[in-house]
Amino acid sequence: MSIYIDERTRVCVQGITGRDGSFHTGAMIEYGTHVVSGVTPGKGGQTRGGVPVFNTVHEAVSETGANATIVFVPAKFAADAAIEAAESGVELVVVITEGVPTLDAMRLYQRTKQLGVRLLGPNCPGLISPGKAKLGIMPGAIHTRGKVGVVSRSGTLTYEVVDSLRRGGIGQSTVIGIGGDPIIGTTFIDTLEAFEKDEGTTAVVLIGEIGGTDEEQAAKFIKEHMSKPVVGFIAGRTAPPGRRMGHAGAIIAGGKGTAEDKIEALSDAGVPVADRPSEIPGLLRATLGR
Amino acid sequence: MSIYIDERTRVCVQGITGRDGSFHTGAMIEYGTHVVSGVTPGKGGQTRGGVPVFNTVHEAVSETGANATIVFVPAKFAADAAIEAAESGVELVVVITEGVPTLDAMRLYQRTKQLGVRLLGPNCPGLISPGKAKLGIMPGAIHTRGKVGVVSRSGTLTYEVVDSLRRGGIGQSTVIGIGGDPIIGTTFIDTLEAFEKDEGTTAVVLIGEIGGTDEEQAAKFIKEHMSKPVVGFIAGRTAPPGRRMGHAGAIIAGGKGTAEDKIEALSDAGVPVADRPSEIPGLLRATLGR
Amino acid sequence: MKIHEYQARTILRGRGVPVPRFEVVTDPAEARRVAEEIGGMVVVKAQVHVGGRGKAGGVKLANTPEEAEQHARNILGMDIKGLTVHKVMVAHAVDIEREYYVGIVVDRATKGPVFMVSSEGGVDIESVAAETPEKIFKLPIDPVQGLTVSQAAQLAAHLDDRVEVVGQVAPVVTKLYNAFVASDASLAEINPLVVSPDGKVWAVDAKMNIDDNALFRHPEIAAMRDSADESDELRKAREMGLSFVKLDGNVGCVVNGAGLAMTTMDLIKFYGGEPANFLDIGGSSSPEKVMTAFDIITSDPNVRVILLNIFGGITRCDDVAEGLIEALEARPLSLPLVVRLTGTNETRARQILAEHGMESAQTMDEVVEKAVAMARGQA
Amino acid sequence: MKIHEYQARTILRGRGVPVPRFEVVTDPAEARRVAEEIGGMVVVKAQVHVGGRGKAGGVKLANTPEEAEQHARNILGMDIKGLTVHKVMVAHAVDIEREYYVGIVVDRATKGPVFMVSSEGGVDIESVAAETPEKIFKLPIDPVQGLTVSQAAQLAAHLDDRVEVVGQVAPVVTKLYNAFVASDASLAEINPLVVSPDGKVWAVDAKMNIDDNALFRHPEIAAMRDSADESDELRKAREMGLSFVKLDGNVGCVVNGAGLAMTTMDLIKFYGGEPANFLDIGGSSSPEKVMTAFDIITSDPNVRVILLNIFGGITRCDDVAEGLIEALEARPLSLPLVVRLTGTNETRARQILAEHGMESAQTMDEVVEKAVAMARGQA
Repeated sequence: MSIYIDERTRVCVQGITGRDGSFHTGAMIEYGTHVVSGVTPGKGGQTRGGVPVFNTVHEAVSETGANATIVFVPAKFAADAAIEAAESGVELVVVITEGVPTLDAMRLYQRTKQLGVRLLGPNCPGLISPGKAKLGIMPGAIHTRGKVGVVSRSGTLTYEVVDSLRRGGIGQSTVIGIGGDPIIGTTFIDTLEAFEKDEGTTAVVLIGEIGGTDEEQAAKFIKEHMSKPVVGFIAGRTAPPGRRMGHAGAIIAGGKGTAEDKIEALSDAGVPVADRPSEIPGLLRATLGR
Repeated sequence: MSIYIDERTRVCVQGITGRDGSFHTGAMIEYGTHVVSGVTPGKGGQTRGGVPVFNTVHEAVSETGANATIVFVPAKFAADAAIEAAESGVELVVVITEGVPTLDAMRLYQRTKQLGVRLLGPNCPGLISPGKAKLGIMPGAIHTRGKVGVVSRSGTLTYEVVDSLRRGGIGQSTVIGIGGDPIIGTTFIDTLEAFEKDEGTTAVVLIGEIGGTDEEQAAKFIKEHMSKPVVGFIAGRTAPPGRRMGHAGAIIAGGKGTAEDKIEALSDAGVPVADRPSEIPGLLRATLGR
Repeated sequence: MKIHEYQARTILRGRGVPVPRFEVVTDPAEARRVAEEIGGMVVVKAQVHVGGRGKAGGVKLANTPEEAEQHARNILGMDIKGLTVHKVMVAHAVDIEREYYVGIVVDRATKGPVFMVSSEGGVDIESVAAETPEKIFKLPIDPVQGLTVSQAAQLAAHLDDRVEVVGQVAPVVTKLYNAFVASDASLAEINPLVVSPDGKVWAVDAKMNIDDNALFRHPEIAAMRDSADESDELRKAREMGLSFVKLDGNVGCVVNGAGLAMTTMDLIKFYGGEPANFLDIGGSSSPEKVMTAFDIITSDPNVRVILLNIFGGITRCDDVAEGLIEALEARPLSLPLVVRLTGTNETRARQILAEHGMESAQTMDEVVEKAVAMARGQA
Repeated sequence: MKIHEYQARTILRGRGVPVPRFEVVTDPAEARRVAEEIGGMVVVKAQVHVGGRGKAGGVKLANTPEEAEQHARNILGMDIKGLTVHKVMVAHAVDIEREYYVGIVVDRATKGPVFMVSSEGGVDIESVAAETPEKIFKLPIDPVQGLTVSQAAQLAAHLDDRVEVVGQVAPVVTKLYNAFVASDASLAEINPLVVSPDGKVWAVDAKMNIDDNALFRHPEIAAMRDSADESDELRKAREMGLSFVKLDGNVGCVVNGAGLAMTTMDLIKFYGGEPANFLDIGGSSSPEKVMTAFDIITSDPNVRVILLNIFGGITRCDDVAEGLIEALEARPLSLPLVVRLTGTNETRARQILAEHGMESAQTMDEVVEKAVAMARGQA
């Protein structure tokens, strides 16, 4: 089992004819993902690796029964493309595109919320249910099928943790990168709720970073609603206030969003927080051994 | 072990920014292939999924140490692109492009022969050493690591045979599609010779079809030089003379190239020829059981 | 692509090969006018893309312009092996002393062009090759270097021992080679190359096939395509990118990939049936291609069942199944259909088909047996 | 992107917000001319992208044009927190009766803009938020609907209870919101919003940060970038697409990915060292980016060792290793380097490094411990 995506997910790739879209379509299909269609306005009727391309998401959905889209459309048009997808009847919209203007992201978020469509991102690496489907840009080969859910605001840091889980013999149910922008669709709480309900997940790794209060809210949710063990990690303990650490969202502003606050909140919620990524597999084993 | 390509093969993708090039670069990388560079004249300095793009193969080879290229360049320019590759110092040039003019293919063949560079194709599905590298367009997932070499003039027929081998628990060392054009670089004899020498290959499946006398020559080679068992299959027993069966090379012309001739030649060489693809795993087991 | 005799003649004449005077006409009165202009004996030849025109009555000698007109009237509109004659060529009929064969083909073994010459010209060269192969002299040409002067002389000397004839034939083979290369031909032949009693050399019949893959650089040749000589089915198939060959059986087949398509035909025969066609929809498989393939096959009144055999590689079987069901719901088939989808996601594909009252066989053997039985009316 | 106070004032004035008269000048004589034109008391303010200008002596009141010239002379060329002052703003100094704070920021929790107003204006709003949060009134705005008339009235009424003042403040907050949206700002604030003794409302100081991702649709704002306020290192980093933050330690680090880069810094601290910087070269890793990163780091005299930590995902470790070796051979480093490559093909990467006398640590812990020891001079 897994959350949000599995072997039944039917994927439409928006921006399939672009440089990233085409490349990652190839990689997703090779991984075994069910890519049924693509969209690039003006290029309808073409194919990419046997995948039919349509001019609109509506066509792609009605012709190929796609129930999820992944958006590689350039930042200028990404939010409109994702809104088009949300309005076409898909259940999940994953926006990989980096650099989406914040006001666009707000509009996009409000629209998906109104329609009850799950939005992941923007500016995220996507998600993977190992052995089933990959809607993202992560290297598939480091992932292994298993029962630990991973949710993260980061990209390569997640790969590092997943890689160390693999070496430690711990497989994953779903690994999900929620993205590093200030306005994102799916949050820690959403995924924790889904992992809690998922029969195929027995424990969760939560990888947070400085900025915002998402981890604090996650801690509250864990305390109140979660029965499954969660292990945490927070990046940015040494980050100075007021300086943006790469991600637009990774900034300690107004005295809020420090690593200390987050670690304290998680510890209060009974979540052991690793000091270093290398401690995560051990903490997980200890937690699962309870 | 395997022939021609393995985990040390460093691949340059020619035409990496095109529709097929970009897509299959993604798929090859996801499969685990070592794609180190790409070439599209005029697009040097860009990247595709982290792969640096160069204007010339010479640059790609000297900057990234590529020792093999795979060509997705459109038919009009494919032969010149492949000749450029052969002159740049790579050891293997795989031409996927379909529809290369015959006179161009002749020029290309002569040049690679002169330079001692291995040419596969044109108009071929490429080759795969399961679990190591894929330089081609075949679906990686149907292949499994093992000790049977497969060489074929066909595409989907090869997938079908490979799929049935997998179901029968027979893995492959290397699966190679030599292509269906009249003028091709690597022939049955070349691959048989390589499989004979390869320590990781214990038996070979040869999938031929009507047209030409390559299978007859292969039979002669097997009779004289091969110690490893070979199992054959010939498509086109019912093809009428003088009509081209899809592939430009699949035509019985001047009373030559019939399936009967080929089957007889192979049988004479001690190669059991399956009447149907479904018999191949069984014949292979019987042969390996000797 | 095949081109007509008169088109091949035009190409060779343009390169300086001595070709007897000719014109192509589409009505009998024109044939008379041309015969008058040429003067003397003429030959009237049907221009259709098919062999055996002579036996079918499509080639006639005429002593007078009136006779030429009469022959043209008979030949125009004639049906030769299913093709209607729309054009005839009227050409000066050269007196024949000797007939030779000179031709060039692409040779797979030497991976270059190979010249073939024979002093047994004017007859079917394939029969000569089969019965008296020693009468054909073959000379492989290095495609990079091209035909050398001494090779041209060697070929000419092989045909005739008279210095003045060799002196005429050598330039002809050189020009033929140049035309072969310059036109991206896959075959170029003059049969017969005639020596007339006055010792002159003439290219009396010419044939050229052009490499389809190279037509992009020969728009003037591409424009020679005679769509009147292409059946509706072939045109439809070509336009959709399908590879189609009509056969005489009653089991229609639609397959992705040429090798798998031939294998499917072979299995039909293996199980006692007869394939109605070869049809390759290409490596991937779109519903449009499948539907066009069905259209082509159902237009053949012999067909009693259609067999769809698809290996899902990059394109997944379940997607093919869904496309198929949608297409069939939009446009139901007039013939029974048996399906076999194998490869990526075939289990799910079978499930989808089952939900719509269809089934997919597990193996190729199974589906072919079934199709053959249905064609016989046993299923 | 940060813009200067005078630029934010220009944007707000353009939208009809009452802004005291001002001009920006680059030499003292100009400052005097502007002060004469404005008349009365003026304020001379350094225009640099840094907080705490007042404390640093960069903001001065002038009673006369001569005084304004003198202040401008002192302030121009002044160094404030490492930045040289190249421009000063000369503005009419409004008499102050009350000072309010009004601002809009992007709120992650409500995923929309949130208005913040406080009657404690003119001071650092973050201190107010930390010490007396109850003095800040927050109002989330629906980004689709926008700010409503009643919300504007509610915000204004929160600040002042005088009808005539509320009647002036409500349009100001509306115009501020419109400017926020129309400029794709991530922050827009007026601090203080002043009520003068005659009951008039003035935006005395203004600050706007613009969403970098939206600059493409605001070329007029993009043109406001003041490259004089950007250090060489930051410019280099920005141009190469690197994300760089200078810190005070001595262990330089080059990492791919922001989260992994922060984690690397954290580990340096964990092992008793001090990171010299945050530096993210992006998800993939080209040799050019790595070399530019090395250049930036080696220009910091505090740095004693460079730590390279790369996770090879789609980009393979062995390729990174080779690119690194080639780059280092072309341009050797002046500082010791410790490397850790992990992920796809790391074994081969270690082998390649070993062949060139380099090594890659197995784990992040190992490489960080080593770097910290080297920075301390113990290795």
